[in-house]
Amino acid sequence: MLYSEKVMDHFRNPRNVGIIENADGVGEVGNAKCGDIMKIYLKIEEDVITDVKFETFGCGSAIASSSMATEMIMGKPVSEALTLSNKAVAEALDGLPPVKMHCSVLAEEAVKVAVRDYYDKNGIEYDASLFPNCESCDHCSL
Amino acid sequence: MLYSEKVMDHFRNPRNVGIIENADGVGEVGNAKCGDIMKIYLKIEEDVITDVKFETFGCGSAIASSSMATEMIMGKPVSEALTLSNKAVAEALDGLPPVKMHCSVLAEEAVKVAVRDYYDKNGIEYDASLFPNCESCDHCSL
Amino acid sequence: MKVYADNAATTPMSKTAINEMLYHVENTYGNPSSLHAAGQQAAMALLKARQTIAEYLGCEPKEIIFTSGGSEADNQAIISAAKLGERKKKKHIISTAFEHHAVLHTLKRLEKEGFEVTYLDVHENGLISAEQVEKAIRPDTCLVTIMYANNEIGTIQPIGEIGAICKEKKVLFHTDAVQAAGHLHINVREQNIDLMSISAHKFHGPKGVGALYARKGVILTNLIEGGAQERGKRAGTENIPAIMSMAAAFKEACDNIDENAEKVLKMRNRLIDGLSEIPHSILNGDREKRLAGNFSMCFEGIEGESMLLYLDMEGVCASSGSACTSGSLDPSHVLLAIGRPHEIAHGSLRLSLSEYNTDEEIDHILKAVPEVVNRLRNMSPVWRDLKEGRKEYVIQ
Amino acid sequence: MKVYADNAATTPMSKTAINEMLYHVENTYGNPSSLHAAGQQAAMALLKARQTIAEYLGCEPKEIIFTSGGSEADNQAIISAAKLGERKKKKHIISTAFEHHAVLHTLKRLEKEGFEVTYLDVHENGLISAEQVEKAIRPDTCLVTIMYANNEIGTIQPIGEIGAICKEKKVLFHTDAVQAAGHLHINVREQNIDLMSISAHKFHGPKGVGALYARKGVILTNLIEGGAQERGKRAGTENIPAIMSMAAAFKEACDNIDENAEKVLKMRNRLIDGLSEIPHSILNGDREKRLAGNFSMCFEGIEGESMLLYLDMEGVCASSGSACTSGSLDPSHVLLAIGRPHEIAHGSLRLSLSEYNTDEEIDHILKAVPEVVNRLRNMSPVWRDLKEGRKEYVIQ
Ligand SMILES: Cc1ncc(COP(=O)(O)O)c(C=O)c1O
Ligand SMILES: Cc1ncc(COP(=O)(O)O)c(C=O)c1O
Repeated sequence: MLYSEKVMDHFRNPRNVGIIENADGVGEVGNAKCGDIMKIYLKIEEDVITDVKFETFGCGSAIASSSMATEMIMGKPVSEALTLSNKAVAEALDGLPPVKMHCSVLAEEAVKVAVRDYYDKNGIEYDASLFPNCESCDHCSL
Repeated sequence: MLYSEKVMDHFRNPRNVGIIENADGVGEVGNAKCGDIMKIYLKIEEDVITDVKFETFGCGSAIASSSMATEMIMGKPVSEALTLSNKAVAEALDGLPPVKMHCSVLAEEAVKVAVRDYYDKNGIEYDASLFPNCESCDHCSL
Repeated sequence: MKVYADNAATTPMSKTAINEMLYHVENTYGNPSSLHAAGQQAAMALLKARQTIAEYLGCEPKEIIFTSGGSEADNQAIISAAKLGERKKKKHIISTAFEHHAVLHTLKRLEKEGFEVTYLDVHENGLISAEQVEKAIRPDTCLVTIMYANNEIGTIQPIGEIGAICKEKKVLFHTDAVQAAGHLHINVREQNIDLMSISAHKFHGPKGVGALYARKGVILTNLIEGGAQERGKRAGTENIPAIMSMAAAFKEACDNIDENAEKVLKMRNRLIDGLSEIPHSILNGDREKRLAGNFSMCFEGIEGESMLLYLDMEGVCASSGSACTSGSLDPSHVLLAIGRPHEIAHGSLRLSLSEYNTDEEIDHILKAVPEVVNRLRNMSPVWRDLKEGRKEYVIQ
Repeated sequence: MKVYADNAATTPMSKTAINEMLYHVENTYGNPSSLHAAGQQAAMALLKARQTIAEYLGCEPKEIIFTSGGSEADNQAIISAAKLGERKKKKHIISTAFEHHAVLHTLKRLEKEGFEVTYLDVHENGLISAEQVEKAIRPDTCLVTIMYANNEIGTIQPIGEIGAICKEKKVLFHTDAVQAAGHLHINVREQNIDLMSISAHKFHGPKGVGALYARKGVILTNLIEGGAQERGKRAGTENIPAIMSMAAAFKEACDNIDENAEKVLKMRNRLIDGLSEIPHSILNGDREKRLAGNFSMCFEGIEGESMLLYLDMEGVCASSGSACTSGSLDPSHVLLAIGRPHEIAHGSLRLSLSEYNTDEEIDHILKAVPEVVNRLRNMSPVWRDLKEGRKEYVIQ
């Protein structure tokens, strides 16, 4: 099979699909031209992620990666969510095919951008170098 | 099939195999390096071929061509035997594969060389240009 | 319910083809180059297969070379024509942007070797015209290679008209007929085709076998050197069981072209009509000038691979335009060639039917696809933006 | 009685191989590039086949590329090594004069492109030595290609020794193992083989499928461009039923190498001993260093093709060294390479057995061959000259 059972499980039954109205942080990465867009919505209370939802336009592994990422940060302090790496997402999914690894990168970045949005909205200072820079994105061959 | 039924018949049951002791004319053409040697023995009485035998070292179509050629000249005047063409032999065999056409040429030549031998032995004059010239033989790629 | 609707990728073998293969596996195992009975039996079988294929293509048996499939035939046809051209210092080739990769990648290689290739623009309806070809022909053009029917969107090119022009202009004409053979009436003489590739597994024959038709006088360059098989133009012990099976499948397919097309067309039209009701969807390529069994649509706001995987969960085997597993993340070059923007090209679905499909299966697809499209749109941020007016629909 | 003794030309498929093929024809018809269940099932099968072949060759699965047979694998291996050499300005290749035409004709083509090829002399016993290879290696040598076992006379070359030398000298080593695979224990790592060709129909597998082993790091050049199959190195929809069948046949053959060899060897030895009693006959190639099933003899004073045809009438399917039907009238290049004079080389007979042969069949051959030899000698003018002392025997 192209995908692990774990990937297929998260693809078939994605966790936390949807949106959060008036989210405390929202992050959207990727672009439709590349075939992948991920959007993460965070509800944050006292620096803890109390709810998270996602929307994804993308392939099976993009959906599974978003789903897995939301599970991994749910209930976690924001600072911990910031340490979520794409490798951790891919490992939690029992691996991704090499050409699909960028999906886990998108998931990591979507979480980070959502957290940055939360920081920005709340005037919290942060080290900008910790966050993805869209100009450095190389997911597309466009 | 590689060969026609006629070829296979003459190959399976070659006519006139053998030698004629004290033949009136003997012709041998080809060489073992090329993989084909034909030898024709003629018994000639009053310019008529009263008996003919052949020996052949060669492939299926070489054996069949010799066999057919002996049948075609048996009982014929020598002058008629001289008109035997390789095409006639091949046609009588219902055709030969293109790469095997040289076998019918050998049969024609063996008959001619045997007739020449008869002429030579009996001091009969003939037009040398009617007979094969071994130096012009191009059956071998040697 | 299981529905196989990916017949453009490959077809299951017909009973006739399986039986023929099995018969020859058990009875005709000799090597046709061998002189003994087992070998000559194989040689006779080979001859018969060649005659069958030739008869249904309208050519001479010796104009048929058996290959390992469509890709090999495409490669050999194009390389051969290029070598012939090179000798006359003609190094210009005409093709289209939406050929199969077996053609495109061979052309790319020739470009590296100094050939110049004109890729004709494909009209939005998935067609190119004979006039386009005519205009593009130059004094140094050695080959026109244009596919008979496109594998992704199913549109059929005006092969006869192109053939006539090539003949007039004395340019070799190759057509990749892998999707057309067994599905359309082909006559290489009447259509003035010089070189043509076909592949058995697209018409219920076995995989790993195909044929290259090369008009008498068109000297082929070997891709595979060795024994003197196939007039010395393609080495390798002949795969008699597969070749016989291909011939049987081809005969069966050609004998039933009209009947099969009628049946398949009805099903396909039901599908196109039904799925066109999904809002913001569009058919790719001309509605009429297409293979009976093959069509592709784009659905705005969703991505193809996830669509396929959800459809697979519903038992529907379909394909998208994109070569997801091939290591490329780019959308289908075919859909880009007919002018679909990237984001739309990503959301494509190809359904390709055969006469083995049933009306019940069509019902099932008609139920499954809208559900899957909805499900994906409901989790798509792109769709939300469209729906809530933050973005303009590309497909109206 | 019918006796098939031409297993070096091709073998009948084993029951295991037929069943495996049939199973996958019916059940695994998907295209491995397709994402749906039918495709992924095919992809998994492909992976399994690759693992099986790799396991029995002692390499990694990804070092195996499936091809359409031995000829294609030979061509691709040699072309690839040549292209790699060319980039480093190394354009010298070492081979032997008695390779299969798939190798020889590819080398001829490279010679036209400016490569220089040293054809090592083959000793009368049908062997070349590792020392010969070592001496021939030059600083600009890019490839040594030497067959594992010869197809006409069955002699086995010292592949491990040659591999060790090539490794030491850092020269790529390809071996055409088409006759060896499934019949001899091969371990590409231990034997330091960089490239190796195998073909399924020589070990009771199907025709039209083979494999090229290419050690990791040896970059292959495509013969067939197109889709991204086989790591992008060999385009064309994968022939899953044939590939699975090849893997099953290979496993079966390799699991039974010793047992089969023992059985076949006994029969072959009876044949060699029996036929050696025919006066003025000679075995071609070393008596010991040979494949269990394969041997060839020359009989003075007669020609091979007629021998085969008469044997065929007795129900014996055998072959000669010469490529009679290939359009060439020259005797076998292999027999010439081991020093047989032309007239002797014409009179060759190859008998190649498999474990399917029986003792009764051997009895039959032992009866038929002397009869046929006698019959032909009795109508041979050459034999008469020898017998009557007008010519000297070449074979004592
Ligand atoms: C030594 C050798 N190499 C290569 C080949 C070619 O294999 P294939 O016929 O599978 O292309 C053969 C047999 O035909 C062979 O015996
Ligand atoms: C249009 C077209 N050309 C060529 C090919 C290649 O054929 P094969 O897979 O038999 O090599 C295909 C299918 O894969 C095709 O659809």
